[in-house]
Amino acid sequence: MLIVILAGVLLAFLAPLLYRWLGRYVSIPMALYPLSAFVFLASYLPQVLSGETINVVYRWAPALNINLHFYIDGLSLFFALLVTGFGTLIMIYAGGYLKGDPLLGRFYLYLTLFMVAMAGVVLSGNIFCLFVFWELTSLSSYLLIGYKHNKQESRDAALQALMVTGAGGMALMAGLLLLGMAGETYTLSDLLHKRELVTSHDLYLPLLVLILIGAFTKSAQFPFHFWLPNAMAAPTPVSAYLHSATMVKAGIYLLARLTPVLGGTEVWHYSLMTAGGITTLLGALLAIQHTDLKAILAYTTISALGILVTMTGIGSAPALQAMLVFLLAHALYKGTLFLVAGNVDHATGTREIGQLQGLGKGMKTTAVAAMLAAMSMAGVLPFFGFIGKELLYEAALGATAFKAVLFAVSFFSGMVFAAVALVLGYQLFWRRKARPTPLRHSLSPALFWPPLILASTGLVFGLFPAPLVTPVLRRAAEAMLGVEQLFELALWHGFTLVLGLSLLTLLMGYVVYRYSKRLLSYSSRFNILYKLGPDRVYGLAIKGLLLGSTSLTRIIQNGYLRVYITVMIITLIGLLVLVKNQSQLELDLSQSTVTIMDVRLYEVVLFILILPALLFLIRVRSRLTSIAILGMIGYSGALYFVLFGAPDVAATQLLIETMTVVVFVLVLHKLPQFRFVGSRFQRIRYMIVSVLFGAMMTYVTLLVKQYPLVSGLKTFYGENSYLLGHGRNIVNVILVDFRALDTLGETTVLGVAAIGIYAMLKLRMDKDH
Amino acid sequence: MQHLILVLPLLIPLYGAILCLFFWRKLGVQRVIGVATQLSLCAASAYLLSETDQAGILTTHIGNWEAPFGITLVADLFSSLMVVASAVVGIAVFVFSLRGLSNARLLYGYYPLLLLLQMGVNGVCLTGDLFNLYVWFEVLLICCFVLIALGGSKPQLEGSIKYVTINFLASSFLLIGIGMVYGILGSLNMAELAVLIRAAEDNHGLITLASVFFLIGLGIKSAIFPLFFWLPASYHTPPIAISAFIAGLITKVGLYTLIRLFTLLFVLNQDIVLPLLLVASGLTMVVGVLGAAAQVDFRKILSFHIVSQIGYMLMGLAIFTPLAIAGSIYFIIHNILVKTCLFLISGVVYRTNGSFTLKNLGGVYLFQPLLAAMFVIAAFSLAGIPPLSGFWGKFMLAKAGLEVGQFGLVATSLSVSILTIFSMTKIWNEVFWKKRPRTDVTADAAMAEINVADKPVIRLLHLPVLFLVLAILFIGLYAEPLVSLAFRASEQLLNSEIYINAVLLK
Amino acid sequence: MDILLPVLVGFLFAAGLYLILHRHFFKLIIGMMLFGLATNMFLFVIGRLTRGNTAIIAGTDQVASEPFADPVPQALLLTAIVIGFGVQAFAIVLIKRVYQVFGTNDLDDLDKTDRIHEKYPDKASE
Amino acid sequence: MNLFSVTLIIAIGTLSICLVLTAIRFAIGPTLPDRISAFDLFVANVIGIIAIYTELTGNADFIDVAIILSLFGFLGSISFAYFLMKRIR
Amino acid sequence: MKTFLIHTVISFVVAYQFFQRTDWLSYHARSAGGIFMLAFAVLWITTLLYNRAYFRKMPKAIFFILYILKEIFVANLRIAYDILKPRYAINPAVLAVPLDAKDDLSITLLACVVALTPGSIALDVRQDRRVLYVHMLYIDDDLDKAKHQIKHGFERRILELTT
Amino acid sequence: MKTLILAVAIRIFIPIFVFFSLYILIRGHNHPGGGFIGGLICAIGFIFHTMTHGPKETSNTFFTVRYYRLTPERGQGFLLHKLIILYKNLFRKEEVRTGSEWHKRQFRIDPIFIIASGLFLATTSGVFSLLANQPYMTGVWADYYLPIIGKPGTPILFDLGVYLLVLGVVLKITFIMAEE
Amino acid sequence: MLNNLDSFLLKETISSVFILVGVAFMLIATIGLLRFPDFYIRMSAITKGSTLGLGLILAGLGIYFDHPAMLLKVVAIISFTFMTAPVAAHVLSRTAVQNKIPFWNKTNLTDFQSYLKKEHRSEKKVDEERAK
Ligand code: NA
Ligand code: NA
Repeated sequence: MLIVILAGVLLAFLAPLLYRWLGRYVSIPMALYPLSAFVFLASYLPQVLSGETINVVYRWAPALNINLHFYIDGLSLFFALLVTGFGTLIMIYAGGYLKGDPLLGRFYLYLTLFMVAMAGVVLSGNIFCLFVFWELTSLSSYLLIGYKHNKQESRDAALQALMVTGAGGMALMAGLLLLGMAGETYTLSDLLHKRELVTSHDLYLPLLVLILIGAFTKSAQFPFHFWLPNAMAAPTPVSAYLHSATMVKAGIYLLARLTPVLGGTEVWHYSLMTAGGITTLLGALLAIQHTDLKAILAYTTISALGILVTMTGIGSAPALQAMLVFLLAHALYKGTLFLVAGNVDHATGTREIGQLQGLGKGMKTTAVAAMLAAMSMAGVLPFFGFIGKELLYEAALGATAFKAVLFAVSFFSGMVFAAVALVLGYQLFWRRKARPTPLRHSLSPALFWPPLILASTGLVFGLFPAPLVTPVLRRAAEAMLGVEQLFELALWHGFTLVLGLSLLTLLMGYVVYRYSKRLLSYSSRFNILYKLGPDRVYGLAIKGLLLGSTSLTRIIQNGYLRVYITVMIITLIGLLVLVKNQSQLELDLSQSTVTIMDVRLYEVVLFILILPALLFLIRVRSRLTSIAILGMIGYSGALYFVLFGAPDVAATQLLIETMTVVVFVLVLHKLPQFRFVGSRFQRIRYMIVSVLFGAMMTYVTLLVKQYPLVSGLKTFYGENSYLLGHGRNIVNVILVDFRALDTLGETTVLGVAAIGIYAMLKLRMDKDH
Repeated sequence: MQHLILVLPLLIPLYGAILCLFFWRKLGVQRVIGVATQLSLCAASAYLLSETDQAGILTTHIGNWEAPFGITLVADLFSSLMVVASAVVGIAVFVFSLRGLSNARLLYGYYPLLLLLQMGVNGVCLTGDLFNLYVWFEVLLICCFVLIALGGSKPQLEGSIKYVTINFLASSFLLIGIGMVYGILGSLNMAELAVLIRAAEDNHGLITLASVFFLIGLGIKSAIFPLFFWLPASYHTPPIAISAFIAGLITKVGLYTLIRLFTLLFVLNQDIVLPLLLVASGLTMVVGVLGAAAQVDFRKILSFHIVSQIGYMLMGLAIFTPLAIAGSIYFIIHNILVKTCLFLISGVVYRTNGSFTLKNLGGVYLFQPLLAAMFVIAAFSLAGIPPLSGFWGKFMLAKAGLEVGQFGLVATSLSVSILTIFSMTKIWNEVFWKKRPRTDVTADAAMAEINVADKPVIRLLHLPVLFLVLAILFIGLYAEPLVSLAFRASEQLLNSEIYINAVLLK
Repeated sequence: MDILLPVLVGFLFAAGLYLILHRHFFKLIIGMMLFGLATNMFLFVIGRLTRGNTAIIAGTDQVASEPFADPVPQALLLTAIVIGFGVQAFAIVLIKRVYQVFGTNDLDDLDKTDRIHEKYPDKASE
Repeated sequence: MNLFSVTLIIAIGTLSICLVLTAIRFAIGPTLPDRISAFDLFVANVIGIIAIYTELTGNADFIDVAIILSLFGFLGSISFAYFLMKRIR
Repeated sequence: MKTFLIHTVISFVVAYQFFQRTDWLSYHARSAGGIFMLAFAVLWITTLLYNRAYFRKMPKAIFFILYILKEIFVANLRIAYDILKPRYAINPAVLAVPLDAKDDLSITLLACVVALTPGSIALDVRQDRRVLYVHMLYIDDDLDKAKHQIKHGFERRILELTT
Repeated sequence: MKTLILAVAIRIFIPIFVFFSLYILIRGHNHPGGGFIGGLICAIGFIFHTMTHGPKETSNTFFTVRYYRLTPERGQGFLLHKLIILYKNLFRKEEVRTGSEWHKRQFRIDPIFIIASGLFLATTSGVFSLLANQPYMTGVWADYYLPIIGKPGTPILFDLGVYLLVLGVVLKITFIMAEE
Repeated sequence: MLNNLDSFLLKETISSVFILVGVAFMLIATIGLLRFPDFYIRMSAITKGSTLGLGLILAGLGIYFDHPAMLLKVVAIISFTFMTAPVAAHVLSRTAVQNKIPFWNKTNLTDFQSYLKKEHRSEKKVDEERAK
């Protein structure tokens, strides 16, 4: 199993090279891969159909319980076959569609990567393995939508899709993490038995919400649906494959997959039914307002996805069966129709239905495929779509709650589908018009065979549902429901209420089609609604993000060093005060008043020498004077070092102070006199901060000195400096022996400083000054 | 043997630097020395890691002075990992700078500075002594100062003024903290301090007070909100090889130290410190990523992202569970590689397109497909798209956060990763996908330009990027080794007894 | 003395910080030096002080006899002083160069690298 | 505390007052050379203080600081002079 | 000069070795100084055999130093008196002292000595090295007399030493 | 700042400073002093010289090795050639100065080399113990005392390294800054 | 024993006398620094006072310790100060002259006029050359 996945990845990355070597024949190996994967997966059919599930586990990151776990049961196999089978056709089609495109190699790279990812999603037996592939589908979808990378709208659409599905992905990740915590495992097959544990867990609600967000974004459910129509900026094969047949159904798959774990609760039912219902209606409504072929298809896809979610939400056996059947039917006809749209676009250069007419003569095969698919879409006997629609209606009518609403929603969408089917299957190709739209070129077989095959599959499945589809679907439904399913699919159920309703749907669909122009003119009144729609919200959010982040950054990163430092110091002071208060550190001043008497005159004099010097240093304008004052302060400090028993330190301090003077004197002679910059207000502000900081430091020092210090180091060094270190000057022995590594570092610092000064003064890369 | 392997990560770069100084004016010789040094450093650090992995914590008492009295070098898994990361990044940057930097800069000590910087990093990671830590910090810092200013162009100078001033203050705070610790407990050896602190009865408060200075000092060095301002002001200013090395490695060293000290030493009063860290990590992520979203310069976006990513690493420390710390460790290693890689990519883009400004760039997707591929991998790895390396760190951190009920922080971190994707795709859009704005030069002509000018050079510049991308792919696609290493490292960190015993009972 | 030097340290810190916050280059560097001095004094004071006793083993003794000054803060201080010198010397030169190149002495004029739309030409580095 | 150490303490006190006086000259200037000469005297005073302190504590090691200062004080004043000369050029 | 340095070093080594043999620390400075002087004196006498000039100059140098010390002390007292007086009675002037000394060392020595004695300071040497400008505090309107004092008091002795 | 008096004074001071710095260096182990202070003191003399005469002059006077080179003869071994040059330069300088086939050469000791040597010495002083499987920087001591210095050992060598490095650093800084 | 004690007392006494005298000189020099009217007068008067004062203090120190090492150090400091002080004073005053630090109005500058003029002229020349 892993080999299949890895081979796919490898082939994906080889695609650009293959394209360079093979030219237009690159589609052959690229199509062979999904085909062989399909065959490989199909070889599991007997086992799966006999009710087995297959677990293949490869250790990946066992430390995190994330493994490459492939789990094959009816549901996953159903989806996997869909993905690979459809993939084969798309690969062929893409070779024709993008013939001569210099980036075809990369296109295949992304598409194959996507296919592998998608197969991974549906085959994963570990929820994080699933998540990994899930995110990969988002990524490859991003690259595919932005395939026409020179166009602004392509890039924007790609980004939008990535943002929405990526955000959903993050939600999903959080949700899956919570699910893992609630169910105490990441392994799907284990989770499937932990429904009680999970649904009764405190985290159930948040995890459900998060997972639903993940699924809804991927499957373009309201209010996250807006990315999908925009994603039509991708080349048509992509739209057909990702955005109608497979990727958008990953969300549905996830919901279906987790139905046994999460489903069955009221929240589950209602949230899915609500979101699905709204999406269905919205998609249908929007579909009839558009005139772009792909837009129409996209919105009907959204509507269909809504139906699927609704059915999953109902959760009853018939509903889930209907969901599966409709999913397959939808994939078949919608994929075909997208390809047809692609062909039309390819041949005529436009996708506006207003400009397209009488194409049937020029592109007969395409027209046939379109007609077949449209009939399936409309739910005409004997197509597979018919079975799907019947089951949908049955499920809606069989629902325990909101029966009427559910049915109305399905009915409405069915009506719109029928109308759209009329447009696509009839209007474009066969409606007589004086001047058919001119074709720029004829289509290659790679372009018309795949839709034809797909569409005829819809017909074949409709005619023979029992042997071809039922066994797999049964197992798939079983995976969701947990009990063995024994339903049979049949084309003909007799004259039932549902059949009547189907016919009514067709009729109403025709009405809608007939008056579509008038409906379109009404629709402009709804334009105000779009301004409030999620697409608009997204746009505003991005704009707001940019604006907000820009102004925030301007405020925070304002370029003024003094502000930066002030913030840091205030943070420090704040933390110190916080810690002081929290841990009740109090300064015991009674001790200090005793020690205040223990001060020598010269120490005090030195002290009162430094204070005015500091003041003077702040006030003085001459540079040399400030250097000298600094020197004097430094010397006084050194004197303190002498007075408290540190001759080495004092000597070093004196030398360093003098060397600093030398450096100053050597370097700074060209600088100008300085003036006071900054307002009085600024200065007062900084003075307050500084004084606070100084006071804090004094306080801290006194606080520390309040406690006795027992230093083991002092004793050890005192005892061993001469005996082991062979030196009487303990400080020096520490420097060159006990802690020589410090000194090594210190000398390195000096050396680097010298190099730095050298480079600083000598090397001037800016030639403009 | 452990005496040798513990000092090798310090001595190899030091000797390399000394030799380079002896051949001050001979670039060719310096290059040879540099390559030899980098290779042997790689080997030595890899050996160190494997030894630490097998034999547990290694120690050597420099000067043969028993543990609390001299300076002890200690290598546990975390520090060895850091050393390895620094060596890997070092070799990549080194190869890049063979041709990615003008000779003028190379002639003014670039190679020795780079080596000494590595030595400083290794010193910080390996030392078991608080003051010695400060010294190594200063070594690496002064190298950074010089490297950032090397060349003295206007932006460099402006950046370094801020960098130098603020980091000087940070070092001072660090030093103050160290002084306080000595003033309270009378020792500098970290293991002994750990013992003393755990035994301290009456001055918990004081030690926490001291830890505030460490928090601020190291917080500045690792660019935590609200102490990060120096980073976006300076990191993008030097030549890209330098940016890449510093940006990739140095802030993480600050974070390494933060993690080390706050797991080993300042474990008291965590009810005060950890909430602070939590808030800081969240804000760091958000502010950093928003800053990145606002930028219009390749390098500046990357610079702000450093800040944002620091938030993630801090998050692990703030959550303070084994998983969280392991997540931080993994994240640190991942980020070192990815960040360096991205900076180097920006360098290659600059080299071939002559700009860092997004507005002026475009079309790289068409004529540098390999670079584009490498960027996608690195960028989405940064954004944490699975199965690339960033995901694992994010996953561990998010999981750890959820386990302790830090839902807000996890939500923040996940939202931030969306924004990370946003700004990474911004680069991708503008630099790679968008049409080249200079309409007078077509992509082909640009390619031709490159071909004539310096194709081998460009190839050489691709090499380190490719190397890093492979490393990123390795730790992403085959995450188990690093993840389990991170786990073991975090166990070592959280069970301080192991460390203490390794140092004191020898 | 237990109160005198801590107060002095506080004053040094305050003055150093104030000068650093001042916008003038020269004040900045002076401030950094004062701040460094303050840090060093802090380090010195925080180890306990003894009057008149060095950390040198006197005469013919083999071991140091109490009272002797704690050598550890002294050794640390020495290292810190030298390191500080290295850093500060570099900072001085840096500031000189900045002045030469920019022709200003107001730090507020150096706010360009932080800007989103930086004013510097895009070609200054490689 | 015998008479001798009292004498020394008086001496050291006097010298520290001298420090303050030189600092006053330093503050009033008025010219830079004035300040430098004050600095010079300041250094001499510091050396004196160290010398007397050495005697006061009886610890000979302190005098080394004075030796070093006597060398470096010179460097200080020469540097200032160097600065002034550079300035007029 | 060379000889002097060599002798100093030798004497130092002798003194050092002497105390190294016994115990360097328990002896008084007087004895150390004594040994040093003794060694120096012995060496000085031996120069009679090979370097008469040195032999001759040595006492002069010592007297010169003593002379300077005396001058310094006396002048210091005078200035001290002046400083403590409520109104100081100084009458400063800048002298251009013509130089007989030609070589750098002599001029430097002269300038230093002038500077060492309170109340006077050497401001500069003219470019042609013929004139030393000296600032003096106590001049009684007669510049030449002061110049003569310098020339006779210091310059003569220095020239005796250096030539 | 070229004044006659200062120039002469400095000529006298430089050897004093150098000797004094060595004194400070070697007694540093037992008394205040040591490599760092010693190195700085050694450097002051040269700083003065630089201030009065300029860095070029200082470098020429104190940090330039002048030697004579001989064009190699055919068939002469490399090593032999170098040895001859070394020998003649060390012991037969007069002979060389008059010889026509000898060319005057000079080699400037860049302070960077002093820095590098200092760093090298300091680093290497600790390596010996490493070879004996002891920790880095373990002191290796002789078992006799030398006058003034005391017991010689590798830490003293370390201090010498520090001394050289500090000297080099200060010289480098001073030279460059004074050139400005 | 008694002899020993005596010599100790003697040393202390001599030493303190030296030191007091030295300190007195220093104090006077400092007062002079504050009182005297111009830079050159202060320079002429003061630097030396401090040198002598310092010398005396150090001599007192040497006597008190009465130890060869200390003697060496004291001699070293005294010779350093006596060598460096005049040089420093000279350099400083020369700099002051060249920086046109004014003389006290009562100073007799007849001998110095030519020098000052020359300095002035040479500077003017330099300025002119620069202007060209
Ligand atoms: Na610093
Ligand atoms: Na510092």
